[in-house]
Amino acid sequence: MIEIDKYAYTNELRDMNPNIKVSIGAAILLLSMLISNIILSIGTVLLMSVIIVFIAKIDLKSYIKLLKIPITFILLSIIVTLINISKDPKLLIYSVNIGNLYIGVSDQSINTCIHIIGRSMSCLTCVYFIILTTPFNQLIFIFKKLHISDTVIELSMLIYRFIFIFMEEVADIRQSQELRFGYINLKTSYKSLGLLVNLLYKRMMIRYEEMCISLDVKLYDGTFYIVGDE
Amino acid sequence: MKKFKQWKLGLVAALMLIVLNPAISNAMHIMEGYLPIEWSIIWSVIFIPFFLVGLKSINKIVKENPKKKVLLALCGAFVFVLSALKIPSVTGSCSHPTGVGLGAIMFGPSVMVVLGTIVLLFQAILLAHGGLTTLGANAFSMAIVGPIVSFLIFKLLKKKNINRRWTVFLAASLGDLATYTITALQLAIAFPSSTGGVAASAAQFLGIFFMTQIPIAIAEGLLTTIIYDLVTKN
Amino acid sequence: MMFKISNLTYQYEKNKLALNNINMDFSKGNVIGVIGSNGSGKSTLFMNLMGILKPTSGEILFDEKKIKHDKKSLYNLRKDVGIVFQDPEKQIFYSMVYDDIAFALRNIGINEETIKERIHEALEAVNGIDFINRPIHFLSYGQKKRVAIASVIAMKNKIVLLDEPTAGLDPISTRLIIDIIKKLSKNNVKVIISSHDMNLIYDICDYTYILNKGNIVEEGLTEEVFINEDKIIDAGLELPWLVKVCKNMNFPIFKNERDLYKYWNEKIENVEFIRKKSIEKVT
Amino acid sequence: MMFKISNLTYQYEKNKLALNNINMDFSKGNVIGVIGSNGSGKSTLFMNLMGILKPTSGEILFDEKKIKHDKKSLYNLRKDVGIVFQDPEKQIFYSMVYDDIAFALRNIGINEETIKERIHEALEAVNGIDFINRPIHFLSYGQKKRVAIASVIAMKNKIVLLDEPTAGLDPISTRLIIDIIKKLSKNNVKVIISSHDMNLIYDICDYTYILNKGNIVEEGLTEEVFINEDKIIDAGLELPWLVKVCKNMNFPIFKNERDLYKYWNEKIENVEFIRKKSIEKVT
Repeated sequence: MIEIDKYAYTNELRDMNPNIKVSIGAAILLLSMLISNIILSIGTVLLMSVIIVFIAKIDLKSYIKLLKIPITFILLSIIVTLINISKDPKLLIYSVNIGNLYIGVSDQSINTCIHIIGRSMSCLTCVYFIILTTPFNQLIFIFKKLHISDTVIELSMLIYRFIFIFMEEVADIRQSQELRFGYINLKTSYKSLGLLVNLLYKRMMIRYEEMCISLDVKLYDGTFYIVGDE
Repeated sequence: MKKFKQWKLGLVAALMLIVLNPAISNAMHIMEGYLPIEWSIIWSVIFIPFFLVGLKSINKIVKENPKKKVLLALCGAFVFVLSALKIPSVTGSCSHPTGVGLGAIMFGPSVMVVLGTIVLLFQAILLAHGGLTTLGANAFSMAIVGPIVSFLIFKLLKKKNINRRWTVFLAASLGDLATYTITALQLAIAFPSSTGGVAASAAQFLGIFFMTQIPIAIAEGLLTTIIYDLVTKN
Repeated sequence: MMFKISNLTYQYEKNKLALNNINMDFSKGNVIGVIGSNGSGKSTLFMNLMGILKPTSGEILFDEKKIKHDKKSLYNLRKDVGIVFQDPEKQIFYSMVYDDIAFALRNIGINEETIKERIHEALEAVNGIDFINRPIHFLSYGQKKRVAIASVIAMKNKIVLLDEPTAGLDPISTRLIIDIIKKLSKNNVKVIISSHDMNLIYDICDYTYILNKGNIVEEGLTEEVFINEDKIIDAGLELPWLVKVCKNMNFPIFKNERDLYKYWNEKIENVEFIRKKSIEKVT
Repeated sequence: MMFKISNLTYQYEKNKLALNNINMDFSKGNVIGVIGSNGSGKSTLFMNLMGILKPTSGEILFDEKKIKHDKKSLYNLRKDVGIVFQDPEKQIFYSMVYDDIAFALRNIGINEETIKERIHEALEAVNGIDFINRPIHFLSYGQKKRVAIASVIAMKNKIVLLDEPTAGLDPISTRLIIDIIKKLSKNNVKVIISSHDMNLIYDICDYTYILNKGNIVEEGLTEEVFINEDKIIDAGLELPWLVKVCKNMNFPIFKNERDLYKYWNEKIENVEFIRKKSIEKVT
């Protein structure tokens, strides 16, 4: 359902000690943040990709597909930084003018963009390495070691479980709306989405009541224990 | 020749808007690694006190009734799923609602700080939306400023007895715009224009953002109004 | 107006065929059964028929034309083919029965007067005219299921797909659903049922397909499909009790409970007759 | 260690009795069935047994003491009595099977080592040891149901209530659940099943109560309870197919399919024998 989650449980590194995986990923992530060097960035991207594809054995095609969205995203959002508007064409290496304004790119803006791309890509692949090889259920123990508040950890653990229940519900409800022509134009789409969220909300409240009964029956004592094998 | 250049530029600009539109529609998140380390840290530092205040209020709720943990988590998952929905926008493209306005109105801004941050974390690790390194910056715009603006507008207009639909609409869409504005400013400060500094880059970022985000904010406002109507009806 | 499926294959991910080179022809019966255990591919098949999923290879013909997946073609397909999913809670969006049945009709712009008529007809067809002004949350699970079916009936589809129509229902509600299906069929609506309830399928389908891990392992007239017990067991299913009884008692296989009893009463008379005769002779 | 219910009445709102002056004694069998259509009061009964609802009048004795609703009494009650609700999604809180089964055990402060053992035992009992490290959202509905049952087994309750344990399951999963129930009973756990699946109840319960609109209209050993067909039909239920066949063919009522076939084979030999005899005589 959620692709990254599926790979996290099925990749070849899933049983490796999560502390090691996350430490490696985090260390290199930090390094790419600290040192802005294009060669280092390219090296990181290659290293991480090789680990992800050849050691964790995540299908190359799927990996590229996962990268595609953020890459187009970076390229598009970088345009704003790349393009400068100035009254003085000398500041720009290439420009066109409209009225008394010049629009173009400068040395510095190109330089900044290259750095952004390098850093983003190396950070992205480091994080991909962590999230594609480490299931959330292992990450939670790391949060615990980082001494994140218990409430936050418990909530995250529960939210993670409920996300999958809700995703399925939304997909089912949306599908039956679609089959009953709920999305044939803008007006019906808004109406349908409103109904969908409303239904989801109502079901959520009923679910809460029923879960409270389950909690009672399971002798809930106020804590959702998170116990890892130390 | 000059004329040709101008014409070409116009074409490029138009094309850019068309291409950019759907991508920027999701641009309330700052990408993984996009911000330099100093800005990642600064925004995290700004974000933490707000988070602690939110955490305190959540801890109070949970202490009174520990079962509320389940309710809070259900709300968190609800907001996550809401933000993964695609809404068609007036311009023909699709966008994802932030769910920030609705969440703030329904659950209050202090709860939303914590839930919103956890949701951003899940977006980063399950969907690769946003990022871990930019979590502080994103949380500041989406889990703090957005909800607070929405909530304040909602309270204010409610007190002034403004028509409820308008109240909800304005709270949601202005909350959205506040989020985008903060994101634009965060980017502008981190990447000042080489020719005109922060002011110029801010103008550029805000320009593009408002062009693309106003229809989306309207869309979110409309949707939130419809949902709020339905939810409060019974 | 019907489906014909040739060499349909559907694959969710690499190396995992959800449907494997399937051929079906829904002109072979009026009420068609598709049986299989969970994960056998029943739902994937229905999704392909509704144009929600796009075949990986092979094709589905509707009305002798290949299903296309553009907006307009799907619109036309779905005006003729309706589906009722297993869980009614996820397909009833409004809090009032009337509004919910009207949903699809209003979306395609039918006028309110016609809608009113259609809703009355549909609710009568599911024996639920007294729900019309009731809020949904006062209805039982079985009643909600009937509302979900009513909203498909109101569309006047030519084909109706029912996914596990009786799962989780108590005996009364099950009987009501069976009545509805029979009524639909009488009104020349083709009904296609996916289920793992063997007794239901045996009772109301005239032609049945058996799915096992994405393959059709058996098809035929319903009374003939259950002859090969091994295939049924292998597919994770079981024989309908009627077939089981007939088989184990060495009777001919009856399609209908009443036929069994009739046969038995005749036979018993015979035996009694023979016994009497034999006693007569002995004495 | 058992429940005894005397004159239990429960009322959700005025003029609407969900349970009307009910008497039950769960010492009368090891696997006890409570059958009734939707809305007959089965769930309300279970909620009263678990102390979630408080009787409007009458009392429930557990272990010869009246159930009290203070925190400590309920804690003790629920340590001995477990319940599995129909929908597994509503009783699973953790996304890992291991942690979810451990949940209740950790709540009562059992040490991790014992927990590990118990979880292994429980998962083996439900034939699900291979789920142990799988996230819940990768499991099928039937598998989730088994996880829910495992978490009750791990508690080593003396009494287990199962609400519609097989609703919506395919034949394989149903058989697995039946095996689990039989195993539980063999281990001296008292199992109380609420269901509208007559065949299930007939197969595994030794004592059965029939609920109709909050009243117990019949009770007795399972093979005797189904003799009065009118009462069954009146309660919105139906006869188990085995009873139906035996009745309509004028056989003695068998509890078990195999007994029917055995009886039949003997009878047929007899008849054949008679027929042969008669033919001999005639010629």
